[in-house]
Amino acid sequence: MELRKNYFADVRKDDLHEVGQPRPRSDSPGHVTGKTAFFADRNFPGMLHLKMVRSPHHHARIRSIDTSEAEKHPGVVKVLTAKDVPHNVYTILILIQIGPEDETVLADGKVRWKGEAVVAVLAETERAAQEAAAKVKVDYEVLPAVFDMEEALKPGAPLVNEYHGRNYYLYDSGECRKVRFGDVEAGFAGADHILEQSYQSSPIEHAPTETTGCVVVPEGNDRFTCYTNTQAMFFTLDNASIILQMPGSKLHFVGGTVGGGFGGKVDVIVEPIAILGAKLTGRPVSFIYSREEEMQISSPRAAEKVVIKDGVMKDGRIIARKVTGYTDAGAYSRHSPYGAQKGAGHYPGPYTIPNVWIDTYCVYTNRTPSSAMRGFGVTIGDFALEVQMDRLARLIGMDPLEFRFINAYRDGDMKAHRQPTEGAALIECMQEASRAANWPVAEKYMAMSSYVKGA
Amino acid sequence: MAKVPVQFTLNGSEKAEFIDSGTTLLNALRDKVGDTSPKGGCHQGTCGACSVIIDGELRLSCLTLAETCNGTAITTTSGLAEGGVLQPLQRAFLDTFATQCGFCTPGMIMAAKVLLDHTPNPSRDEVVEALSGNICRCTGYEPIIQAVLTAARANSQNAA
Amino acid sequence: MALALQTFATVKDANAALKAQGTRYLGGGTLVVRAANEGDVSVSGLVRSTDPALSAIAVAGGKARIGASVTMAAIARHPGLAILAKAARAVGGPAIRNMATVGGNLFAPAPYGDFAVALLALDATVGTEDGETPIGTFLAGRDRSRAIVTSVSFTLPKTDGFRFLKVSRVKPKGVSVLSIAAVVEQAADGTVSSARIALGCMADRPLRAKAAEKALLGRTLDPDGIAAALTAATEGIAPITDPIASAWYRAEVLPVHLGRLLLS
Amino acid sequence: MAIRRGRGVAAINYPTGMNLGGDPTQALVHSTPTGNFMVTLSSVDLGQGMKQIMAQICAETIGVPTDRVVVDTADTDTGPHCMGTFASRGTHRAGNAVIQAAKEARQVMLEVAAEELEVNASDLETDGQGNILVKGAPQKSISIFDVALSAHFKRGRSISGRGMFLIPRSYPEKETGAMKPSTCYAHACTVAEVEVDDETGEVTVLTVKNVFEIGRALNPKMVEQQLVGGSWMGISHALYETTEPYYPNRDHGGTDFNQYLMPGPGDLAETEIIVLERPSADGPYGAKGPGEMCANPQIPAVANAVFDAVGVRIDTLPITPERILRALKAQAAN
Repeated sequence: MELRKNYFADVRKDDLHEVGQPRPRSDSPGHVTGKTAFFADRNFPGMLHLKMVRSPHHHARIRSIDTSEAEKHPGVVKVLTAKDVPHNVYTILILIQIGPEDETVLADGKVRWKGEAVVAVLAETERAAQEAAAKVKVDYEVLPAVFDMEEALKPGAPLVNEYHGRNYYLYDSGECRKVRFGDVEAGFAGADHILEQSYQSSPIEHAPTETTGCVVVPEGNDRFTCYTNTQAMFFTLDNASIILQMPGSKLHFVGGTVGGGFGGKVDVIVEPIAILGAKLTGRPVSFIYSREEEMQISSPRAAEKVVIKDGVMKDGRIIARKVTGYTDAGAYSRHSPYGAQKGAGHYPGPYTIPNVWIDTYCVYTNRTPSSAMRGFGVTIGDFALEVQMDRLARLIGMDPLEFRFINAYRDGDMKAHRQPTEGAALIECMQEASRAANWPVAEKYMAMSSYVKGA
Repeated sequence: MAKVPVQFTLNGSEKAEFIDSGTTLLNALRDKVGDTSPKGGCHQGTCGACSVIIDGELRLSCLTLAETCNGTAITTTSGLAEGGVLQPLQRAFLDTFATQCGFCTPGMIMAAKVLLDHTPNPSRDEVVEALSGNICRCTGYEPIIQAVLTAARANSQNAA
Repeated sequence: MALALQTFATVKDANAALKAQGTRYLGGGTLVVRAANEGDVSVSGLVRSTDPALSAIAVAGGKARIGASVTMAAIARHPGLAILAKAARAVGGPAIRNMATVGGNLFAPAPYGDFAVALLALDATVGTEDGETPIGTFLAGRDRSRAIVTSVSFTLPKTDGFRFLKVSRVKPKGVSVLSIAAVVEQAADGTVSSARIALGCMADRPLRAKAAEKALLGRTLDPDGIAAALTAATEGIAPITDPIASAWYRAEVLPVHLGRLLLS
Repeated sequence: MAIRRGRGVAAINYPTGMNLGGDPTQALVHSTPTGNFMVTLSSVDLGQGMKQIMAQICAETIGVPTDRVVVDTADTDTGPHCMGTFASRGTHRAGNAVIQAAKEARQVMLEVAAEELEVNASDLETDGQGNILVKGAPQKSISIFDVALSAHFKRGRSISGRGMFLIPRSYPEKETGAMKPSTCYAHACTVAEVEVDDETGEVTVLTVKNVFEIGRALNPKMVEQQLVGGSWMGISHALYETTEPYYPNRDHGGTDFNQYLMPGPGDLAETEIIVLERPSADGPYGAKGPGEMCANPQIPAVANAVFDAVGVRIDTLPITPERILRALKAQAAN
């Protein structure tokens, strides 16, 4: 890595002592000696293992659940169903007033995705829990399912989630988050070329080497210590408190040493049910996702569809951009309504365009609920935007890098969401990339600056 | 449930435990012996975080039944530093900033140790091959490859 | 039922114990221990044999006999089996190769079982207490096979007569998009006198490319000479679709990779 | 067969912190009796190095070496609230909270030192080595060790401070979408060079040259870790990763690291990282959040490079050999 100090030297004082220094990491010695304690490295006498019975269907009504054989299985201590969960219908962003509550801790009457948790089995050993889980009988009436976002948005599509009553999230702005800036249709009308293109992704897993999990220990004083690899301590504690209808003061969360997160450990999934198990049995409880669960049950990055329509001039200026983004939330909201509207704030990318129209939708389908991941709401959008930029440049016969200089945002430029640009550095990044990659651009672009002209 | 005895040396010290038949070496080491340096990243044999050295060979402790290890000598990452002094390989992981979350690190170090034990001056390709059964999601592998090559250079300098 | 392991000194005793319901043979553990870890509760008993013959490699008179418990690592480093080292190293990473056995590889469903593809091309025989079975017959019936595999035997090909290729998305260790093993012998004039080609991932288990073999006979190993074989390579295949690749893709690139292997 | 080469570029920006703000983080800092400093948080280290960076920020602010600072974090019985580690917010939000708390603690420390040295606190400075000096008269000094002892046992002062950082939440205007998603943005530009096998659709990424503007590299080696790992993940996203390879069909989802594809140590592109620093107005020592954005620009850069190489556009992620081969066949058919 090279630090190029010649850029922005006028706005930066390099007078720091500790900051800016390549100090060794304080956690590394623990890692290389195997001494670092991850949550699962704590073992407690009498610890129970929790295994989940999961839906084999994408969408089904639950006619009945029979746990009697499982309860009799040797080593089984407790079997939990929806009725055992004090506040079974929840949504994690309710803490920042984003509802409605739309997800069940344990399925109640219905499953909406293949893999959804239905029954929790707690047993002396993992093996006993697995064997007992195989003995739980669930009678399902399979329902039509919908997997394609466009299909889901059509009239008459199977309804994924009754708590929403429609297959998309309803924002205060309506069926989508909107940004309206300038007059996009007038922009298209005046453009030399119009280019409309659709981009698509499929779900992506965080795949941390350490799977999601927790170990919960009853402290004997009506408090419970939860060793967890959550990415958000109080967010998880407070949601667990709501789900369990238990004062937060009864909960003690210990974590902060996590084997990779990438956004995959911000859903509150394992902790509430494990705490409930510890409370109802009085025993320590371990609930750790298997690798298979991490890959297919834990929330992935959402699949997205992004449709971009641009109006561009022969001289390289983009004068109108319309973006329609669809986020495949799967069966439940989790963080997806937030991610979808983050896209609305991000488009049209780091470019100054006078006429912009953005709609971003959060769509429900019968698949594993998606949620946050590194680059949440932006990563797939950037793929779409930057491939579109390449296409536009070639359409008008311009060098793709030079085309970006022409449109790059600079300090003071008004963004589509009506914030003036501050602290821009896109131009300088492109100038340095031009040098590093030996991709020459015209001298006028190398002479540009992100600073406000004359300031 | 029938318990079976297992006996092996772990990092040079004798261990004997009664375990449930069918227990994996990973679970025996972590839950019975108390050595949590091997990590359970997948229990499928696909991530390498549980790697240990058994009689000089790299093995996956998650797929090895403990009772098949009777009489063996097992090495784990927790046993490498002697008297609190890091081995050159461990030192190299620090110096090249080859750890991030640290979960894969003990397994990576095991894989690298077996390589360097047999091949003190490996080529880059040999390092790549040696690490190929171990997943890292944070680093992009390059710092770990550099750590192993750095350790190899340190080894050869010590030998010379 | 908790999982329990029984160890026997002889294959005969182990075979007897395997008759109990829910028992599986424990080789290297890469298949059955994984299944147990993943919650396959149908496996309740594991049986193994420590018979030293299972771990023996015998190479003599141009023939090789490999005990079923011999690991991929042991094959890769055996001087008499150098010709197979590439195929043995195609299996897993270093730790897996120290565990995965020849016997186990015969049972590994596609996309696994790359070494079995090599054995199929070598026209190996599979040994059990009941005798020797041609590998093709064995693979076809492996789902019903209960007797412990004790060995595989085959005639060693000439040094330049054996070719092996594994195509993976991930390098250096990744599971197969496809694998190809070929034993091709050429007459003095360079024309192909005999050919056996085995394919991995072109069905749920290794498969012989018999039409391609036939199309190669009497031809030379150059672009024109192999053209008919490449066209015939996809006859009778039913490639798997999995997270690595679709059946369509595997069928499309099979002739490409076979061509590269034959011309290499 | 032909191996065809191409290159592509992409430029991006990325917001620091939770979208629309409203995401608080608190910190507490206090001195031990012998002048070591404890930072108490509930922020989570995912491997990115939160603990180390908070120690360096605290040390810089108080004016002591980093090894005099201990970070105690992620225990809800002791640590004050942090919204969590996500959205590239950890360093920015927690860093600001630590600075505020450390400044308050430093002020008490200087006041105690001033009493001991019988000067005004405003006339004192730290030497970064554990001593407090009188400006312009460095021979007149006291160690922080002695200051802490004095504060604890003689003067009854708590050398401590509280920090809280909150970007007020922005609510998007319904019809126009006027809003404030973030207060600062990191930037990047990546040029990728690839080879494409036009008979199999296989892509080899030869080089990626990444330029990142991240405000301030608080620990350059740790920044490098993030950026190198992120660049790898970007390439991985571009070419390999998905839990549903046949989306929207749900079949054949990978359940292990053999089936869930990511580049192995034998697939690494030659990676160059260049860092620019335009300090952000509200960042801790100018830092922005680099953790997420560093994995974004490689995806379109690789996609554009594939087009440059073989003339087909793959608009669906991941850009698999199959998608390329299908497109090449369609191209040939036309």
